[in-house]
Amino acid sequence: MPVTVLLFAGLREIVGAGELSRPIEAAATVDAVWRDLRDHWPALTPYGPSLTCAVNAQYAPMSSPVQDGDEVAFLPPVSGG
Amino acid sequence: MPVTVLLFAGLREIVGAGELSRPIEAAATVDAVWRDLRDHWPALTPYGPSLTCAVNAQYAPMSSPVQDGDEVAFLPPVSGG
Amino acid sequence: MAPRFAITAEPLDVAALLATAQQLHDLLARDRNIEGPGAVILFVGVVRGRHQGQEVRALTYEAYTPLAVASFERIAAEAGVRVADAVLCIHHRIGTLEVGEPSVVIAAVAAHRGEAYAVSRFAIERIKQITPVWKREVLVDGASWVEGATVDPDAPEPLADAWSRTCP
Amino acid sequence: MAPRFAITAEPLDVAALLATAQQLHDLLARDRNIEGPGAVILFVGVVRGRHQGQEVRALTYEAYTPLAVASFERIAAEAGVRVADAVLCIHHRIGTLEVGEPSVVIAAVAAHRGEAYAVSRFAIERIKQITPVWKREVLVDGASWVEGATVDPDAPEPLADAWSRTCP
Repeated sequence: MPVTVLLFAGLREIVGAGELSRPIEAAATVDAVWRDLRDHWPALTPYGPSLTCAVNAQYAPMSSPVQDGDEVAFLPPVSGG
Repeated sequence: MPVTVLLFAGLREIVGAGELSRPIEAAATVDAVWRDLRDHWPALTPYGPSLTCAVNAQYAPMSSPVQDGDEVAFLPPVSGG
Repeated sequence: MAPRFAITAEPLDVAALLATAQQLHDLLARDRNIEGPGAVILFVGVVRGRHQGQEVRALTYEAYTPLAVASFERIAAEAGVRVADAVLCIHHRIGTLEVGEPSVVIAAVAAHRGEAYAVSRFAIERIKQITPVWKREVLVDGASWVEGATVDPDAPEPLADAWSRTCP
Repeated sequence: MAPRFAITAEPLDVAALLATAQQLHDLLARDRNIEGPGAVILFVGVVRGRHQGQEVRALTYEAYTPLAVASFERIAAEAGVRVADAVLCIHHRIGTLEVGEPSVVIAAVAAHRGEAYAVSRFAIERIKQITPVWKREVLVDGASWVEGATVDPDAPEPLADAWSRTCP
């Protein structure tokens, strides 16, 4: 049951990829996807408190459920303009 | 001892000219020039309280002295922008 | 490079004024050894097709050109008293304009947006108070001069009022 | 006509966005039988040559494009809650930009200037809070991602803060 994970800016550079497929368990949440990533790339850990996220290109809280095939994006602090 | 009088917008239309030469007396003021105009074109009278003026393309109070050859401009309420 | 301040019968060129204002701020920043242009606010006043319920066909603008240009210089100096390192450019058009055409373009440039917004808003408020430009509305059933403001340029209250409308 | 909201790798065209925004407000005004466009505020963010004392050589922008465009739509809807009859267009550039190039252009159009200034300022404040765009500064001695804001788009306080910066 994979989800597509999108990573940007500093997160992308730590992982070395902007898009990756990760398996999830049944009844997973965005937060579970994040914890899985963090376990594989501990350098992501400092970003935890300053993350926002999106599911299928919509803003979503970390507690949101994720399903098979969802696109889960992790967004470090934004700096547009 | 003439001065050049400049008139704009509604004032210009009342007098029928945007520029005219008017004689002045020694030790005249902008206000005296205005009174002379108003005596010749009484339809100017209602503009008196809402006028601003300029002497030689600089803002000036009605009490400013005018001299031979000065350019005296009478400005109705402005509406630029 | 376009002139900083102008009264012109030609159509206004927003992109050219933007480029000029940026260049001027860049020169200022080098000269003063400060941060260069980061934010530009362009105010574009356009002829509205309706005013107070009446259909407007066109507007005719008239100016006392030398004093109008001097008023722009004065407004820039006034702005500089409160916002030190901004650049202000103002072009106002005269003649007959169709609905939708720009009548005035103001470019305010600063390192940061707060200053640029403040200078921009201050400038348009002050232009409407003191710049000797007059507009004549051509409506369906006749034409008339719009009579706006009578403000002593040296009076402190209108100056304070113009600042009061700027962004915090 | 340019799209209302865009993330693009092409250079931004300020004049085209102005024209689009004016046309959209004109259509809105006809549809709602209200006054048409009278004031346009263009906010142009440009790459500054210096940031916090360090010389900037270039900036690279990256976006999560579909969510960034959705954020612009959201910001326009939020603006509409307080200012009913304005039009907002936003284009943000991505890729590598040189000093002086526009990174973002916002066109806010309304019948009257107060509303246009308010919508413009609200939009840039909100973009800086919630739009998923990131900038990487290339300095003389290295490059780093600029980490700006972390804001829950649904939280009321940042929304109120963005409005608090608009002009009265």
